[in-house]
Amino acid sequence: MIKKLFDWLRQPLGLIAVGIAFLALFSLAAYGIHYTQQAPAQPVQFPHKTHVAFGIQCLYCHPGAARGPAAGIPAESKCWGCHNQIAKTQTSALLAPLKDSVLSGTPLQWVPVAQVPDFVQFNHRAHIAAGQNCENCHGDMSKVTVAENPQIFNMGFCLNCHKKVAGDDHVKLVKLTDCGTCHY
Amino acid sequence: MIDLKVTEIKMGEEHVGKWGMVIDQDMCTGCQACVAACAMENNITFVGEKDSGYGRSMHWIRIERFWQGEYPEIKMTPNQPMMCQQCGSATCEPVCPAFATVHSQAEQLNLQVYNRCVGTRYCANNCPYQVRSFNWRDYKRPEPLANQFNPDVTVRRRGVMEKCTFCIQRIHKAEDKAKSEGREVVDGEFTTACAQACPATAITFGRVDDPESLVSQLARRHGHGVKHLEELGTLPNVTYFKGG
Amino acid sequence: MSDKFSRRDFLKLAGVGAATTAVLTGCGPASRYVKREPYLQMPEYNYNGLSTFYATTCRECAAGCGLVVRTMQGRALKTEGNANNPLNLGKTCARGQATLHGLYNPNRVRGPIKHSRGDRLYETAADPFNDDFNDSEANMNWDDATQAVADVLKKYQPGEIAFLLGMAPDHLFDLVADLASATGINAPVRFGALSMFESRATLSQAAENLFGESGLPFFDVGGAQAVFSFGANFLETWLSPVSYTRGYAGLRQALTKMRGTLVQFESRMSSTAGKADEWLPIRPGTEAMVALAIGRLVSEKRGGTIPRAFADVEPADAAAASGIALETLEHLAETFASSGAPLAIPGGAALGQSNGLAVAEAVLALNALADNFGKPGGVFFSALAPNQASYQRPASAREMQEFVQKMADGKIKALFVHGVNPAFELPASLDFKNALKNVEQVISFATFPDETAVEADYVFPDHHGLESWGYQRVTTGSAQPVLSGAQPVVSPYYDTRATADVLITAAQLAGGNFASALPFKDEVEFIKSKVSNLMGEADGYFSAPDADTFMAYFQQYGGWWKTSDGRSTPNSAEALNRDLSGAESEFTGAGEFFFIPFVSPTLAEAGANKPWLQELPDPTTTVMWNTWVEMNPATALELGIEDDDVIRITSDAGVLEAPVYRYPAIRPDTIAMPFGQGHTAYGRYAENRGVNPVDLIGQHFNEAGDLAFAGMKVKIEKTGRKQLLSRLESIMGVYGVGLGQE
Amino acid sequence: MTGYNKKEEKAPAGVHHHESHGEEHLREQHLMLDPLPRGQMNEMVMESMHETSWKFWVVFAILSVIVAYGLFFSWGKMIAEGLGIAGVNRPSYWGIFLVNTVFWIGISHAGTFISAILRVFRAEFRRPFTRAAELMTTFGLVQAGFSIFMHMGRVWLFYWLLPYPNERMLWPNLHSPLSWDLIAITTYLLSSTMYLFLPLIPDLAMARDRSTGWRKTFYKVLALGFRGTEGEWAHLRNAMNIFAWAIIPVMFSVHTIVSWDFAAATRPGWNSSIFGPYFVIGALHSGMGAVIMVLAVVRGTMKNMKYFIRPEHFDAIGKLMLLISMGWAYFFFNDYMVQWYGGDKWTHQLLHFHEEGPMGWMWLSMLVFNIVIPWAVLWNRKWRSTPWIVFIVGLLINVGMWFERYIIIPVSLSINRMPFTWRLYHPGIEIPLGIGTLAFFILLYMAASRLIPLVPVWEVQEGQMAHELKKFGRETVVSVSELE
Repeated sequence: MIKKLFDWLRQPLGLIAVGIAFLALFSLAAYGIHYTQQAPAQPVQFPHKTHVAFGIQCLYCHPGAARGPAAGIPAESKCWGCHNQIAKTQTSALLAPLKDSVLSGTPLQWVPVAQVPDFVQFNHRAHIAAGQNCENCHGDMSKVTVAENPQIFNMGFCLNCHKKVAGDDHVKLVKLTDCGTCHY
Repeated sequence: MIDLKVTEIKMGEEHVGKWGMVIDQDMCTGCQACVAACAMENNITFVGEKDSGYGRSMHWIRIERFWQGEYPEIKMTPNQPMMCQQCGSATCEPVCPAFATVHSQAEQLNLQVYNRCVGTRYCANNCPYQVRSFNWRDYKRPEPLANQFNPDVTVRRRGVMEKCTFCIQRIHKAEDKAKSEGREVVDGEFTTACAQACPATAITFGRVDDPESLVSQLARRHGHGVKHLEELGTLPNVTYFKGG
Repeated sequence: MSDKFSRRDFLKLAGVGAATTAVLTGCGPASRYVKREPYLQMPEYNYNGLSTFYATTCRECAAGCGLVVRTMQGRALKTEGNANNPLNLGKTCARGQATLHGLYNPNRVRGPIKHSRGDRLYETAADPFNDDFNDSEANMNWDDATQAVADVLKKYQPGEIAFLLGMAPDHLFDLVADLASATGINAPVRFGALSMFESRATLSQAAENLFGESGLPFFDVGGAQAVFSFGANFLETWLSPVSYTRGYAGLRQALTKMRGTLVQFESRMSSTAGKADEWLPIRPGTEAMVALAIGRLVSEKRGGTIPRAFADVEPADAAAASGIALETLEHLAETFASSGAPLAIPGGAALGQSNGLAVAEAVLALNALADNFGKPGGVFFSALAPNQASYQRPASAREMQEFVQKMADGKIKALFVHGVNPAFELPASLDFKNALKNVEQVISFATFPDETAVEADYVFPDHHGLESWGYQRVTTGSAQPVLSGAQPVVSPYYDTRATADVLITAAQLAGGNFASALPFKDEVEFIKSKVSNLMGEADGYFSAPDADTFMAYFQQYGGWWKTSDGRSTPNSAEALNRDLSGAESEFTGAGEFFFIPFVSPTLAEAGANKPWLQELPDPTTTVMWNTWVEMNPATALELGIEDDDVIRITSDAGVLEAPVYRYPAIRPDTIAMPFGQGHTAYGRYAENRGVNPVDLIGQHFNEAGDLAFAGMKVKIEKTGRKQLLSRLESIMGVYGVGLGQE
Repeated sequence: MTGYNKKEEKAPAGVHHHESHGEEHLREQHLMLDPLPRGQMNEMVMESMHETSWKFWVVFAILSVIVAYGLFFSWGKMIAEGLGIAGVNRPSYWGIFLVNTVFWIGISHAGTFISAILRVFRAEFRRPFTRAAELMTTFGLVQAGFSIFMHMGRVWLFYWLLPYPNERMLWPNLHSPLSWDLIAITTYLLSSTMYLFLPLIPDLAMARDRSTGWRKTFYKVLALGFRGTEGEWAHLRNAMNIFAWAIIPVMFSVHTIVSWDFAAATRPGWNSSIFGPYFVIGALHSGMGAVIMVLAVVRGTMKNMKYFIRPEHFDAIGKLMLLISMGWAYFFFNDYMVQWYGGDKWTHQLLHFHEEGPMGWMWLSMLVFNIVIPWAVLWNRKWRSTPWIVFIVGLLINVGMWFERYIIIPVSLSINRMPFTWRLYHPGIEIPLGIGTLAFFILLYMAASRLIPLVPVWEVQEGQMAHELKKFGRETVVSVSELE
């Protein structure tokens, strides 16, 4: 019985079947990896580049970055402050979710793009204070609509920069490469 | 380059830590406020009756008391809050194969890096103070209890060791605040959750390397403090006063 | 594609496959696919990622400690003491810390519910740790609920309506008291198990007998040099544990002054006795005699005439009766007499006996002898809170008995219960549950699904203390008059409503007297009306030009208090010129053991549903999650009882079974049991855990009407069962049990 | 078919029948002096692999079920739910997992000891059972690996213990005795597997030449084309010599390093400088016990094995066991004395706890099983030559040694410098897991016995070629010639 199966698999047709099965598995795995690297669907296709083009500073909408750990997503009252004066808001299909949300009082559900795992205690303020610009980590927002991560925020990314910034300053290097600086 | 001298042994009298604690056992009433405060601050899980009775409670701080003598001449020994002593030369550190428990050179604390821990539990065996707790299970915290979690502290899952951190999140917050205001952290500006709650002010926390800090002053004024199991060369940073 | 396997299915399948791969490769989408909601309108004092702190008042007990709660984006994260509040000066007890486990407790009453009496308020499950429970869903809306309250108010005669309130919050008590005085309904009755075990009525009665003035005495432990505590367990649960603990720290403060001495007379060693320099395991019932004997010995040492109060007592008799050697009494008298600032405190089980009033008088007389009234380290009358005219003590147990009797007789037709859980806290012998059956309408305002709420017709849940407005008068513990203010630190998690709001609205709906009694828009306006008169008072911690500003400060600082000492000095002129009785107390019951119930310092009357309070080890025994019986090891040996053996305790009022903890610091003729467990409802962490010692307490009172909870003798017998107690301590390391060295 | 089950059939026809009774006796006793034709012997070995009774399969099936439940299902459950379902607690953070790890590493010592040390010292009695012992090394190490991985709280991250370059600049901590363990055990596993494989090659070649079907393919692959030329033999001998010498220090170091897990810790009862040799001798003690058990079972259950494994072998191993037991007793006493004499109060407390605490019965049985019984039984040549007696002794020694590890790990962990935390350890899911490793060990062994010649035929034949009986006058003398 099993022998028959093996014999069948040895035929050209069987080999093709094996090949297809293998390819299917491989592509599923490849798709899986691809899938996790995709920016998830956002409620609004927020065009960062348009806003940046208007000259709006990052910190205008994400003021938390200068003050504390989280940059934050702006309250919708902030969006609405400008948008309710823009005629297009009333008509544009792309802006409909914003309009509906504000008028119905149900918050939009954004999907955070730039995230670190929960065992990392990241503080925006210290990075801004150290003279880092937003785009050093988040990429050039004048080129994207929905925010995308230019890189994965993993420990190597953090450490590379920390080491570079510390340079020859030993005290600084100790502080910036201390496990307890980010993990507690 | 690999620096293997991470757990360099620093013996001798010249050792001064950075953060330290002074605990006045004469004042401690054993009221458990520190234990509760610690649990609330650090997202410590409760384990239920069965596990807690089997030595699996997750308390980062426990209050020990023993008995002296026989009834009616019996006395309760001074309550002794035990938490991680943040040793200068900790025995837990060299034995971790993954560097999950390491010495923070920056803060002079014993760190437990949860996300690096693989759960060999060697550190806990080797801790002479027995102050490490292991996450034996994923203990259930039904909704909405999780709303109370402190976002500054990682929520630990099963298979990970944990222990008192001297509220390192508060240290960082205070340092961050001081830095943003262009100054040094002031003594007494912040304190650990246990010290903050303690109604008897039995716990004092601060910089031991600053002779003017309250902890240093207390240590000097009492003059007869005890560091537990100092003879092992662990260089603990918590000083106890038996008082009385 | 066939019909059976649509494209959507395929994508699902692919998604599952991809997700699996992703999890396996370690970059699981689970953490990436979080949703975040921004504020629609961010509160102006909020910042993303930064905490906001609110001052409020702790509601875990009635002491009124100020809290500062750390919140972030609408969640309460941590409670700390309010450093400005003179009562607790930034400190909290364990219960205050765990109040968040009440706020976010998995078993709360989620909205207004009408149900038949006895129906559970949440599902039950075999394993409280792993099975899912669900709270009962609200089956009314608040409009109907308010209408129901209004209907009850209208339907019955004012005299048939009664309010039973807890010790906190005070603003609701004031509101109901105003309502009562304006409409003729029964004045609200306040009760709490803590006050029952504190014997507050006895304290104030003794003060009235000795000083001619009723009030709650204030004992300045921190300023004293020698503290003689007769049963007062002030470090654990007595009156205001946080401030008394601070006092204790002051007593022990060896840096600035001489280290004070603490002597504790108590038949079982509490934390306070454990911290004492001398613990005297006194025979229950002889406290008055011992206090008088010490008084006599002190006056003999001083020479001169012996005051009338101490004239009748014979120290040798006292020594014989109490089991304290005469030499010890003499040496104690020496300590007391030679101390610069001696202080004697009556409290706890010493007052909960048939002669409790005599004990309180005798101990206060000791203070009169020491002449420490109104002096640092002495006795004062507690400062009255800012908007308080006179000391209002809670109902004594006898008054509660009368109240329950009225219920049983059908004189009360509608009962409103708030902030107290009489079905659990009152001794079973009072038979509150049966009396409740004769009440036509019972409305509970319980936040949690407690035993009383289960027995009610309606449950109209109040907010949790951290979601509430209010104020609390600090009755004792602070030299300054303090009114602790409460404000919501988070918006209500469930569909609950402030009871004050419900009553105000219902009163409007009921119309007539009711409407005019509460002419307020809402609770906040009521509170404003009550506190804004403090705006212009002298010595205020802050003052304000107008009521709105004052209210803003009131919230910001967490209350209002004076900067001056508000305590008064009792008139002790005649205190020693009375005959004081040193007679031993009488014990009821036929058993051979004295039975001492005491309040668990971590759980108390309402902590059992907070899992972290359950997991806190008891300060003296380190037991967690259960009830134990303390028994002297010698007695246990004699009876052949070992640790964790379940024994049956029989009193003249009831029977209980609980496991034994061999406690080395208790009299051999005494057993003790903590109060706090034994719930039959109250959420998954409390239910069916341990037993409730009040089930053993009969209807016996002292002269002041307080419950003689420690005036019992009980029988014990072995059941042959074992129940392992969870202890933090090692039975091997601490007691040497099982080490093989015995 | 040449069965070898009865004495009468033992001697092939026409050989040595006329010789004296003394000579006959010697032949009967010593395998080396009792040669059979090579073809016949090879057939005997092949037969022992092929002839499988239904009982074998019944046992095999039962063990498979035990392994599936005890090892894999229970472990999966533990991974999913956490170590809470095991019995470990504070302060006994290490429990039976580590006991089993040390136990299995101990068992694995026997193989190398017998095969390498005895080979190096040219102990001729080793020849028929070196393979059986080496298999124990490899399979024992597999169980040790299982046990130590089970013990980890987050076993899925085990690779963090390996030194691999990463952008996080994270390396394993080479200060940690556990890292040393990892290196030592891996080295030992690799080298012992190599060392098992090298002497197997000629036998595999032999089996290849006598098999058909898939077995032929199997052996063909494994035999690496060995044909038995002079050059091949020379290389093989060289390699085996090198390995035999090289693996001896590895073997000693492994258990010494395992002992440092304990000796390097700051715990009363653990940080003892004598732990290294004490552990090594303990390992040999349990290992020899295990070897003798395996030989007794193999001899009793497998076909033709009574020819290869004779009472002389039990006698020889028995002597060794007696010697090792004495050595163990010395080190035990030494360790005890030093700790007792050291005067540390916590150590005193611990020693007291060992003896009179709730696990005192275990401490006492350890001494009885490890010292009293071997000494009482093994001094007698007749007893130690009787397979079932030495089987029981071996079993008791293994129980005793397991007890010893249990006392060193969870029992000693119960006592520390913080009396407030002392607590006893009660095993939970460790028990099915431990039984699972035992079953897996037996299962692997059974499977191997069907696939691999358990007797190194060529070694036996080589020995037999070297041995001769010579007569000097009336005396019959055994002479051994140098082959290499």
